[in-house]
Amino acid sequence: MKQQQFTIESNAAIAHQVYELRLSGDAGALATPGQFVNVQVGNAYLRRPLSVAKWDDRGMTLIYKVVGSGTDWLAQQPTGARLDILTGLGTGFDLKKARKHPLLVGGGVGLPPLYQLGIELIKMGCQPRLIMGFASERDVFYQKEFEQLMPVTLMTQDGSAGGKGLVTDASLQAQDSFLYACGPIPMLKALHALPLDGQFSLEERMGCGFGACMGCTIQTAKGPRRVCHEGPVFSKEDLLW
Amino acid sequence: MKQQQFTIESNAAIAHQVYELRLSGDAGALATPGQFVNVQVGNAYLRRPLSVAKWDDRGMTLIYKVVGSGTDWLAQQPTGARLDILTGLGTGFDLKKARKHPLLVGGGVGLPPLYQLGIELIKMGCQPRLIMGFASERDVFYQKEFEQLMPVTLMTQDGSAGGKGLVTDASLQAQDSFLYACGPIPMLKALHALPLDGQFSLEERMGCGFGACMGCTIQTAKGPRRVCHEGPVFSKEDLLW
Amino acid sequence: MVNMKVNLLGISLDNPVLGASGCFGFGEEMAALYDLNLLGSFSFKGTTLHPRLGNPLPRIAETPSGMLNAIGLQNPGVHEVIATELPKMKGYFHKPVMANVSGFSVEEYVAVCSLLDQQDQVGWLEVNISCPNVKEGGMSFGTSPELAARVTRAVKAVCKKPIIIKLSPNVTDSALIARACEDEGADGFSLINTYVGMRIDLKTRRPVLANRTGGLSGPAVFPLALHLVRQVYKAVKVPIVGMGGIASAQDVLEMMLAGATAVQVGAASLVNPYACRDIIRDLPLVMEEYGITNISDIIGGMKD
Amino acid sequence: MVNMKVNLLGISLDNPVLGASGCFGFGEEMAALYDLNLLGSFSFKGTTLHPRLGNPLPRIAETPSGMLNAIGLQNPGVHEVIATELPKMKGYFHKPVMANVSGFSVEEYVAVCSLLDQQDQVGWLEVNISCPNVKEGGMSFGTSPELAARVTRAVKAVCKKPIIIKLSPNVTDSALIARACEDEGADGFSLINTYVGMRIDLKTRRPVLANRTGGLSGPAVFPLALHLVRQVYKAVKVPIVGMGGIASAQDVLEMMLAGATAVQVGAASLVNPYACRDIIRDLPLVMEEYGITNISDIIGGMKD
Ligand SMILES: Cc1cc2nc3c(=O)[nH]c(=O)nc-3n(C[C@H](O)[C@H](O)[C@H](O)COP(=O)(O)OP(=O)(O)OC[C@H]3O[C@@H](n4cnc5c(N)ncnc54)[C@H](O)[C@@H]3O)c2cc1C
Ligand SMILES: Cc1cc2nc3c(=O)[nH]c(=O)nc-3n(C[C@H](O)[C@H](O)[C@H](O)COP(=O)(O)OP(=O)(O)OC[C@H]3O[C@@H](n4cnc5c(N)ncnc54)[C@H](O)[C@@H]3O)c2cc1C
Ligand SMILES: Cc1cc2nc3c(=O)[nH]c(=O)nc-3n(C[C@H](O)[C@H](O)[C@H](O)COP(=O)(O)O)c2cc1C
Ligand SMILES: Cc1cc2nc3c(=O)[nH]c(=O)nc-3n(C[C@H](O)[C@H](O)[C@H](O)COP(=O)(O)O)c2cc1C
Ligand code: FES
Ligand code: FES
Repeated sequence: MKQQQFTIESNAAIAHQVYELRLSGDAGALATPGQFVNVQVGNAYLRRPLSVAKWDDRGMTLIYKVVGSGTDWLAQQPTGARLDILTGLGTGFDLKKARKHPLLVGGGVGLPPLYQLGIELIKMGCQPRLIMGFASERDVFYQKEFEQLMPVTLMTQDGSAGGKGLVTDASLQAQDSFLYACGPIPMLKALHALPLDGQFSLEERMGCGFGACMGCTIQTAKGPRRVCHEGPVFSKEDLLW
Repeated sequence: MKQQQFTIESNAAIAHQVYELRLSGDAGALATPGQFVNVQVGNAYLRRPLSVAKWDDRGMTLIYKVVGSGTDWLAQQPTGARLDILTGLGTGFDLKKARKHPLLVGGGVGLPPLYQLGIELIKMGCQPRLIMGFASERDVFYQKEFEQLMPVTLMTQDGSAGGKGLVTDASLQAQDSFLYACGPIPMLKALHALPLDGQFSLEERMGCGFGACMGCTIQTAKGPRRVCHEGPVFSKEDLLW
Repeated sequence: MVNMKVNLLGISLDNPVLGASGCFGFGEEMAALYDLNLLGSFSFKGTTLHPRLGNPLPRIAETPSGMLNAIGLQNPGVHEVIATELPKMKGYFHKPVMANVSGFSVEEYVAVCSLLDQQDQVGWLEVNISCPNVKEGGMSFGTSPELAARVTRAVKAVCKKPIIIKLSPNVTDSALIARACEDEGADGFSLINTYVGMRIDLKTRRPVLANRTGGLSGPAVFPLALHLVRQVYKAVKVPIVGMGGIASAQDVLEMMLAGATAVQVGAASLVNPYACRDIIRDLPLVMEEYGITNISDIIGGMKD
Repeated sequence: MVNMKVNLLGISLDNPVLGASGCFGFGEEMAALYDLNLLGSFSFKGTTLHPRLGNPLPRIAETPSGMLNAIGLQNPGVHEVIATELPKMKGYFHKPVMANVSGFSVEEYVAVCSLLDQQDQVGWLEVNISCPNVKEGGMSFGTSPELAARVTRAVKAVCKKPIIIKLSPNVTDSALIARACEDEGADGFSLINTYVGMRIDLKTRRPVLANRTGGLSGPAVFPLALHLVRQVYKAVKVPIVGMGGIASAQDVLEMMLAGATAVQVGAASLVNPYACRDIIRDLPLVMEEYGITNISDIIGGMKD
């Protein structure tokens, strides 16, 4: 974990109320996909936790949806503005668990952490594929970006783009895959019920985001665990769902 | 009184910790010199009251000293930034009281309202003169600007510029003048003790700045009066000093 | 179209937004800015039997997301209010106004209330037993169930108009005090008044306020006000006027869900004189966003 | 050169800045960021006799200039703290630590305190009688002078180390409760714990917190904390650890002028994990700015 200043390179809408935020600065505190950062927003007391979609030597990319005052403020920040960010938070996906054909499933703004995950899995020689789910066509983002990495199945609830239905309505054909999932809780619970081993990335309201306040503790099979520190990624067998 | 957005045209240091802030926007709510505005600063709850040094059809000029967090924030605002300002506040100087040779006395950041006052007095055909007092040379501002309007006597407490001493140490030669004064309370009280009729502009901590909260009420010869509404300018005979 | 009307103790309000006492004077300054008849109503400056100059200056200090005030009940006295302020008010405000009353003895509360009770323009009497900024009286009435009950009983005995008791947050159990007043016939409650607080000037090492302490209000106290309104809502049957840090239409809805029938807006009106107007303008939109057709439907409607 | 040393109940602190209980865990996460031995000390997470998972989620809500927490005293229990956390702490913290103790009965306070009293690493016992986030026990001990006195007496009877009673701000008169505890031998006081508050989610019409209410802390409460520290300072003779919204070196000085011998920094450390380090770095400069050579000279030094 590190506190770091980042500079906004671009901050543009890529879907309805969804923004891609490219930041330059030292992302060196990030180690595994699925980790997150905690961003100071100008008009609020607490930081805002956001997953990292991508990082490299020059900076990182976040993707966020405007849902309240903090993300609204973020969407108004111009290129060149500086952000105070706690980076390198949490425990990401366990890449060693991936088999040859890992299955990535992401819903809405749960997708971002799967992007860097895909990059890393491919580097390791895996052949991942992705099911991405959205409410409607206007919400879809990063379809092309993901397609450049791996086969993508797109689902929308209203059928306005890709297949109609939930991600679980897509044909999974994945009995021997390892699942990596991130998205809304009902989606994760539905995936958890499938006969498929996997890891799940959770969201919770956070005080600190680095393990000091016990604001985000859930009960797991291994005992109390902090979503911000031992999580946000948890293994199937640990989740008491 | 009006709530108005102004755009920063320039915001530059003109003396030690003192900034001139030129704003473009509708200053039409201002009627008499000595009135003030109340400026929303980004990092604080209450607005900051500042006298208006100058206004015209295109905007207005404020001059402020950085003394705390609000003025510090103000000093960091770039050209082009917009400020939310309540303008046209308070009751300014009574120009009708001016005789042929009004005497203006200003100390430090008490000087700004005397600038527009000088302009108006000259328009009326008066021949004002000014005594301006500062702690030291580095604090001096607007000497040239005032000199272009009227004769100026400069005093500094340490003698590093102009005469050495307080404004009251300058030879006043002004028995038949009407006095307009703005500056620190000890200066105002010393001037109040002189055998000279005049008006005095006060400062007080304010809640609202437009007469609603009774945060700034002083006792006067006429009864309780709000510095923000019946003031900030008070006549000699009203002040119970 | 949404419906913003609420009924506060027999009087229908066009909307639930009132200016808070002490932040609207007697309305004159605000009326110079916009038509005050847009408001549900407002509560005028706390009025005592005799004129009061209030506390020495400074009376205002700033705090994170809030402010301290130590006005000390500056007001022209009830006789002057009746002789001058109320007649003037007729020129710019045509709805029932809320009369905010303070006192330093039970007798004073009785005297002021019975005079204001006879004024046609007054819709409700808001009896402030919670002013933290005056040495004797004021808040001490609001921190003891017995004293609070005694003021209520005495005032109820002489008044016909609805009596709204304004409660102090500076107590261990607001519900206890509210119940004591309800037992004596209080028709409603308003809360919260301000929390006692202090700031120190590091240069002088003195309190910023000449009165040493002042009352905290503004957004900082909003979560505390919300909790106390809920507590009192669950403890009594009479309506509540909720306040404390309200600054947006969203805040109004939160406060009403907690239990308020109407709300007052104080500090926000000092920072933005148009705060009430803006909130009333925004309310219909925000109601639609959250699927609220009649605002009165949500009073106390928080699911717990 | 300025001198930041203060003496807290017989133990010399390099500086008066402590991490607040519940915002530093047992120090491990912070120690990964910077050398914790920079601190005066810190107070570890509120410890009970048995392990506690705490309250359901969400446990955190945001407020203007502050936050609500309803952790509900999640902790591994005193036996695990002694068996695991304290030995681990030896690796990264070499000063006396403050042990924060909670309980649901007088017996539990006694049991936990007497166990922690025997630990060499523990410098002081901070007895939390003011947690607003647990149903039974907790805060109720801190809102009654009798119960507060009873806990103090019982704990004093079994402990050798200094007992610091942590007071609740959710009361009518903090000084009254402090005096009751002082009479039973309390060696010092710490205050404030959090104020009970609430937020409502307009979409679900439920409280944001699963526990419904939570404790408010952060800059929003700073002026209230300052006032209460002053009140208690004037009421008792023993030292005070001041807290509530401290976020800067200036805030530390204000709090010490009000009466605090040392301070704790809570919420600020959650938003900026380096808050304590930054404050300690800034203190000498700010002391110089205000002409303070020995920080201990200003304790309680506000002129009133
Ligand atoms: C580990 C983690 C990773 C996340 N990654 C992403 C991401 O990549 N893209 C994205 O769009 N969103 C992500 N979120 C959700 C994001 O944090 C919230 O949408 C955001 O905090 C909302 O802030 P706001 O001020 O706009 O909303 P408000 O509702 O105004 O916020 C009020 C408070 O609630 C908190 N809050 C509200 N919603 C959430 C939520 N879903 N999760 C946690 N806290 C919340 C806020 O942080 C704030 O403290 C992530 C959350 C977590 C915990
Ligand atoms: C009618 C009027 C006209 C003024 N005109 C000028 C001017 O032209 N140029 C100028 O430099 N200053 C002027 N001042 C003073 C100016 O308002 C303060 O310097 C400023 O508010 C300080 O804000 P801060 O956040 O930097 O200081 P902080 O000390 O951080 O402010 C804390 C609080 O105290 C208030 N405060 C602090 N000092 C003063 C003060 N002297 N008067 C009133 N409130 C104060 C602030 O407004 C704020 O609410 C004027 C004040 C008044 C009342
Ligand atoms: C400057 C000021 C003056 C006040 N005067 C009074 C008063 O005279 N009578 C009263 O009952 N409350 C008074 N109050 C309290 C407010 O009516 C209100 O209860 C409190 O400020 C909380 O609301 P807010 O956070 O919206 O300001 C005053 C508040 C302020 C800020
Ligand atoms: C997340 C969180 C957890 C807390 N847990 C405890 C605790 O276990 N024991 C305790 O005595 N106080 C606890 N507190 C209260 C703090 O120690 C402190 O009294 C309070 O937060 C005020 O200080 P602050 O405004 O600097 O946060 C907790 C506070 C927070 C924010
Ligand atoms: S958010 Fe503080 S421990 Fe997880
Ligand atoms: S500052 Fe509010 S009346 Fe003057």
